[in-house]
Amino acid sequence: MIAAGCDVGSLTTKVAITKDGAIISHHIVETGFKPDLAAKNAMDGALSKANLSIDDVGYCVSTGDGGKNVSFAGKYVSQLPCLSKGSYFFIPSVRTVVDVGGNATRAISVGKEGRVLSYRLNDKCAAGGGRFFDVLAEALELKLDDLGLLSQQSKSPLEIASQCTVFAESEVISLLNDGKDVVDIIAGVNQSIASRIASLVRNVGVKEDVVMTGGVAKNIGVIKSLEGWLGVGIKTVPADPQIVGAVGASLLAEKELQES
Amino acid sequence: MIVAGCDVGSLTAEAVIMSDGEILSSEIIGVRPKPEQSAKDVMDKALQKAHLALEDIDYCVSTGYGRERIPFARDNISEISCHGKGAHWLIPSVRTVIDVGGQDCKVIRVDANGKLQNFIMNDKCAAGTGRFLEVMAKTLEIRLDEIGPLSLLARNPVVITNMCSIYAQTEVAASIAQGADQHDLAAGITRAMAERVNSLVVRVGVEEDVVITGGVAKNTGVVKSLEVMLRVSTKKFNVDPQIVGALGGALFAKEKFLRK
Amino acid sequence: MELMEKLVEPAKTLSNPYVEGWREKGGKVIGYSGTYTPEEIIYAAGILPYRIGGREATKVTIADMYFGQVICNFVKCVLENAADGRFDFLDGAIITYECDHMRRIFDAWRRAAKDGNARLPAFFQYYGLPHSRSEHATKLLMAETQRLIKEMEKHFGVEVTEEGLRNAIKVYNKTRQLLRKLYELREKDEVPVTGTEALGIVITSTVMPKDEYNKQLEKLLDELGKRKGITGRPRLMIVGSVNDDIELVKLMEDLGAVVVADSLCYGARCFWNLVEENGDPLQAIVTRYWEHIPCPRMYGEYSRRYSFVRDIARSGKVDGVILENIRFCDLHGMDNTLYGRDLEAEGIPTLRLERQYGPLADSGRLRTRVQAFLERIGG
Amino acid sequence: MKEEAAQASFPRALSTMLGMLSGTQATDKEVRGMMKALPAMSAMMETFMLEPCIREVGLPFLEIQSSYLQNLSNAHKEGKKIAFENFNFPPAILYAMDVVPLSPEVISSFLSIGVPKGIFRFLDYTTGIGIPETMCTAQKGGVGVILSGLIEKPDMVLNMASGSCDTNSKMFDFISEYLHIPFCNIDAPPYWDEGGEMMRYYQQEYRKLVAFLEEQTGNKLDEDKLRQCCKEAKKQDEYVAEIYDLRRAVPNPVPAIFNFMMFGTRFMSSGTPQATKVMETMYEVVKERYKKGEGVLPREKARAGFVYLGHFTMGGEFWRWLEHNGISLIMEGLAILGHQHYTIDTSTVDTMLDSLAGQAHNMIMTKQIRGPLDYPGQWFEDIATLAKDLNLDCAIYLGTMGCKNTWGGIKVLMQMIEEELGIPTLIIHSDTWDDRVTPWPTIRDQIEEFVNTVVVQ
Repeated sequence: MIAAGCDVGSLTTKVAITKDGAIISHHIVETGFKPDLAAKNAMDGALSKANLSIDDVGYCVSTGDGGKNVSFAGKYVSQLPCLSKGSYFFIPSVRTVVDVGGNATRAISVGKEGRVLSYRLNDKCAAGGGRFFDVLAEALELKLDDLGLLSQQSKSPLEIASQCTVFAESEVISLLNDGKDVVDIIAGVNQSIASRIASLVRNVGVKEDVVMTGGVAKNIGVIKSLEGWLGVGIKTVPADPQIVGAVGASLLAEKELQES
Repeated sequence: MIVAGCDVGSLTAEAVIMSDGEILSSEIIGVRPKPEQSAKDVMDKALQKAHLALEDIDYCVSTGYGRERIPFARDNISEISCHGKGAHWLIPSVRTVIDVGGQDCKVIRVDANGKLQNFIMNDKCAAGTGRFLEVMAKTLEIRLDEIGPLSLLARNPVVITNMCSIYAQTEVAASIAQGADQHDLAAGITRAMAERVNSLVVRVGVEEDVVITGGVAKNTGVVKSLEVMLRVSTKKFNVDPQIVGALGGALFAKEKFLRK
Repeated sequence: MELMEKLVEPAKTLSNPYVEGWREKGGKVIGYSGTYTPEEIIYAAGILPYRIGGREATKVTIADMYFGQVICNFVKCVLENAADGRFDFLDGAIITYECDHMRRIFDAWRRAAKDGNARLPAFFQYYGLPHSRSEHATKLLMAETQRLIKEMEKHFGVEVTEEGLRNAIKVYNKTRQLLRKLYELREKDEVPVTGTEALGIVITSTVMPKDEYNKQLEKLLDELGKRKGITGRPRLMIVGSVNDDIELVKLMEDLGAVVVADSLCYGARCFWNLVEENGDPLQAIVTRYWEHIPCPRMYGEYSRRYSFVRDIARSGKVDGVILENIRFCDLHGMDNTLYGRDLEAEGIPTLRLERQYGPLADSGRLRTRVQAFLERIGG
Repeated sequence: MKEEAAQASFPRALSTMLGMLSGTQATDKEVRGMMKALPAMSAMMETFMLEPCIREVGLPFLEIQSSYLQNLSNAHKEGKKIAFENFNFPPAILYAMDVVPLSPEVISSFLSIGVPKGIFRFLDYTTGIGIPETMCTAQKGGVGVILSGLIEKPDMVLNMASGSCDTNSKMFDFISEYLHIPFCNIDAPPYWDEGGEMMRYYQQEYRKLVAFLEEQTGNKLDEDKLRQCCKEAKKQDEYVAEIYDLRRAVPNPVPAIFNFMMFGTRFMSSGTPQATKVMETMYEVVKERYKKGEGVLPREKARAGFVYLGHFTMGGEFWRWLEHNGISLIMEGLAILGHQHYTIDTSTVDTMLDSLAGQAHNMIMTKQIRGPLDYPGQWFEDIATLAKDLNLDCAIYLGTMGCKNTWGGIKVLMQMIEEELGIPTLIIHSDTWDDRVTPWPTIRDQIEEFVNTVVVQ
């Protein structure tokens, strides 16, 4: 029984293909401005990796901001169940999922078999979302993935006080102008983001194991300071943290197949 | 007597050199990592053009957010006063100056002598600043200066509701996904931009004549929709609207030089 | 001036040597939230009244758990300080219903404690206030204050006597008179004290034992009498939201201004009015707090607030008034709109400064606006 | 400007429409026809007239709105005074004293629902005169309409519930200073009680109001008129209570939009026969639906409690969408929070004034958000009572970004609701009158996600 999950996010689109509860392939592409096209490309990528054709896929569930009009999906499911199912698949002991996407940050409290018990969404303002890091990386002319490791070099992280993503950028620029150390700036940003995320996780209740998903989960700096804020260890999945939602969607698709 | 003004903003730096009430030369460059560097580079270019050396300058006033860090400036004056001063010198009938910079938007009221009377500046978030247009241009994958012309060909402009630049970007991306026409998007963006600027303008009130300075003054689309909203037609400069701040600096430099 | 330092330094932190000394002697401390809490009744109970503030907080992680995005950052910082244990020295706290932001600390702090995110002082009270003056309002307030006293007596096993109240009134009126003297010095053409110092001195008055404070302030005032004053700088007045961060005033003075007057609740509004020393002391105290130069939380009182601002502006010979309000502070935001209209009409230039409270965020932006304002009122 | 024209012609278009519809039992076809003929009214008609069961109530309801606007435009011609007053105050006493009520929140709400782009322009207008953007949109919209001259300027300001919300009260304080018109502050005490000290306090305040009105209008309080208003108000309360009882049924027979019409009627015209007619018709319709077992379509999958507001933009999409997506709007805070902790006693002038004071003292917001969340009669207690009584299975917060009081307490309140009532909760960051904060489609998706993920399992 082969199923697929397609997660169309505001920045990247991911497809995961599973067979009888095991991942056989996945693929990630930039979403760009044609979600349906991105979905198709991601699917084709995943299929070719698994030497399959679309007809082999029994059922596909789509999810994510742009997931509502994916032509080849049997149905759309919101990110919450997909993320919790996916995290549960990788780490059955999960009780709390923290997902930091492009614009939205979600803290999910997970129950039996990866069911969603309750959840919290970030306050209305882009600051604190993953987008913050794009802006930052751009301002510092660095690769997104370097932010985490670099921040670990910092001895004295700086305070980033601005509450607007764009202003935060100008704050970063003026800090640079003041000759401040880049790693301290990055560490400062990681901390301020982590502290925003921490409020959200605390709101939903910090129950271990806490699993972090989404692109920002690659940022060791954020994870470390989030662990600091929450006083618990944070696990990441033994795979690209971006595909968790897609994997969850695919597992839900398998469920659909069983039930049909 | 030779005086100079040097305006170091968040995106560009400008220098203007004057003698006996005449502009000898002016220059615009994109900012360097450090304001000192930007100032030096742009001033050197301006001096070159005027066949002068830094020693020939009797007095230099710096402005812009880097104003406090310009070694060769004898004095610094806020860009708010400078834009008022410069605009009034170019067009004496000016009473209201709208300056839309990289991350700031200022509305400046001056009296018949070009003296600053009142002003307002965006303080909370970056909606209504050049940054907004930048983000949008990137989203549309076009050059900043293309937005204006494109917008003029729109049939039914897309409505952009969200105030936050970052969220507005997602909104625009969504309508691109729904296959919205590029002209209509551009028009939607310029209108949204104008609305944001307008919400500042109304707070200090408009008195004619009105001018727009800064890079956005070159954006025909924004200017047009702003004119509609304010129910006035704005006056145009016979020089690049981006040098107005530096020009104001030079004019202040002259006054200060004469005073001592 | 090391005397000056003694009275300014405590304003930069939450706890301070005086509080610590008081506690080492086994003294109790009760925190209170603002200028409507009658300090005298706490003092009369032999307990140190301590005004809780937001300084020192550099993030609002816990506060964001309990408050929405549109809540005043000062209030968030207060809660964050509680969460970070910076108020652990408090034996009690009284949350006075000054505004919708501050009053919700009473809900949020208790909740944070329940969730193990903050320590709740063993004595934790809500002090409810009406919003407009009337006979029955004063009655209600009298009853509410008596309730508060009873709770305090019960919890701390103390007694608030009429004598104690009379003495408290004397001590507090003394402080108020001394601070009035300080503010008179600021009106001189040669200003012997900067606005930054003055704010520090006022803040300190809210966080140290008054008897000791009065002694020191008296000495300082003598010294200031001899100090060479500042001249030739634009004279500013600050009006608006709560501010216990002397950096904000320093930022203005670093740009070449001197701040010589204010209508702030860490400022003139907290000490201007005296308590009537004759008659029933409790009644006198309640009346003073209820009738003092009103915070914008009082409705139908604009003319009283405005005439105070205008008179202070005139006697301070100010060149301009800065109307600041912390973002989301509608009470001051709305008054500032009217002040702007009315002061400008009287030829007094004003600057609206809506700002984010806390470690001065984008101070560059603040500096630009203040500098431009100074350019407007200057040459 | 297009919107401008639409807004200006709004009152006229409304009365034209009613003129054409009144008396007749308009058919779907007629309404559709009219929506084409009167585009300015299409949103209003779609919201209040299109569905047959709503239409019956919609007609008298819109008539109330029409006369509300008519009264305002005729007031000064007829030598009557206009009072700028709070929505969360039953205007019965004003009608009894021939004073014309003008509530900015009422104006904001109808423009939001009825006019494309709602009140955006007016919100910006108020920002223009220096009112902070962080003020509440509910008032800013109406204030913008008044100050820009589309509606007669008020002659006095009645701030009837200082203590329920600073932002709200401050706008009233401000307007009286800004327009230099007399101000009367009727203070809601810091705590709530039933017939105790606090109630007495408010009743004393209420006397201040009567004195103030007599002074401002030169009219004496007319006992018979007052009694008439009280009798009507009493009947209205009885119908509200009857309808409340029917909400217990599964499916809940009360159409979502009725919540809005219920408090809209109360805010605009409590104490008038017109209002009684609306409540009566509403009750009849609900009773019929109850007998037939009618509820939301296709089936009641969630019994939602909106602990504060609904969403008033996009031509009433909010209520229609809930109605057709199986989400039963059991409570919309404004409609039924704070049941009657008072009785209307019409025997003497004093008992009547005390009764009306009691009613005002128990209005939504005035009652439950004046004090700490967990104090007697406050927000949590009211929600808890309703949640158990009407068996809610989820609680959702929609508010305005201006609402500091609820934003200060909502996160804690929702925590209490989840823990102590075991009901899932959702807090949405949006503004009921301003889609520019969060567009309706986003809000809708968040509600849908919430209901499908944690409510229906």
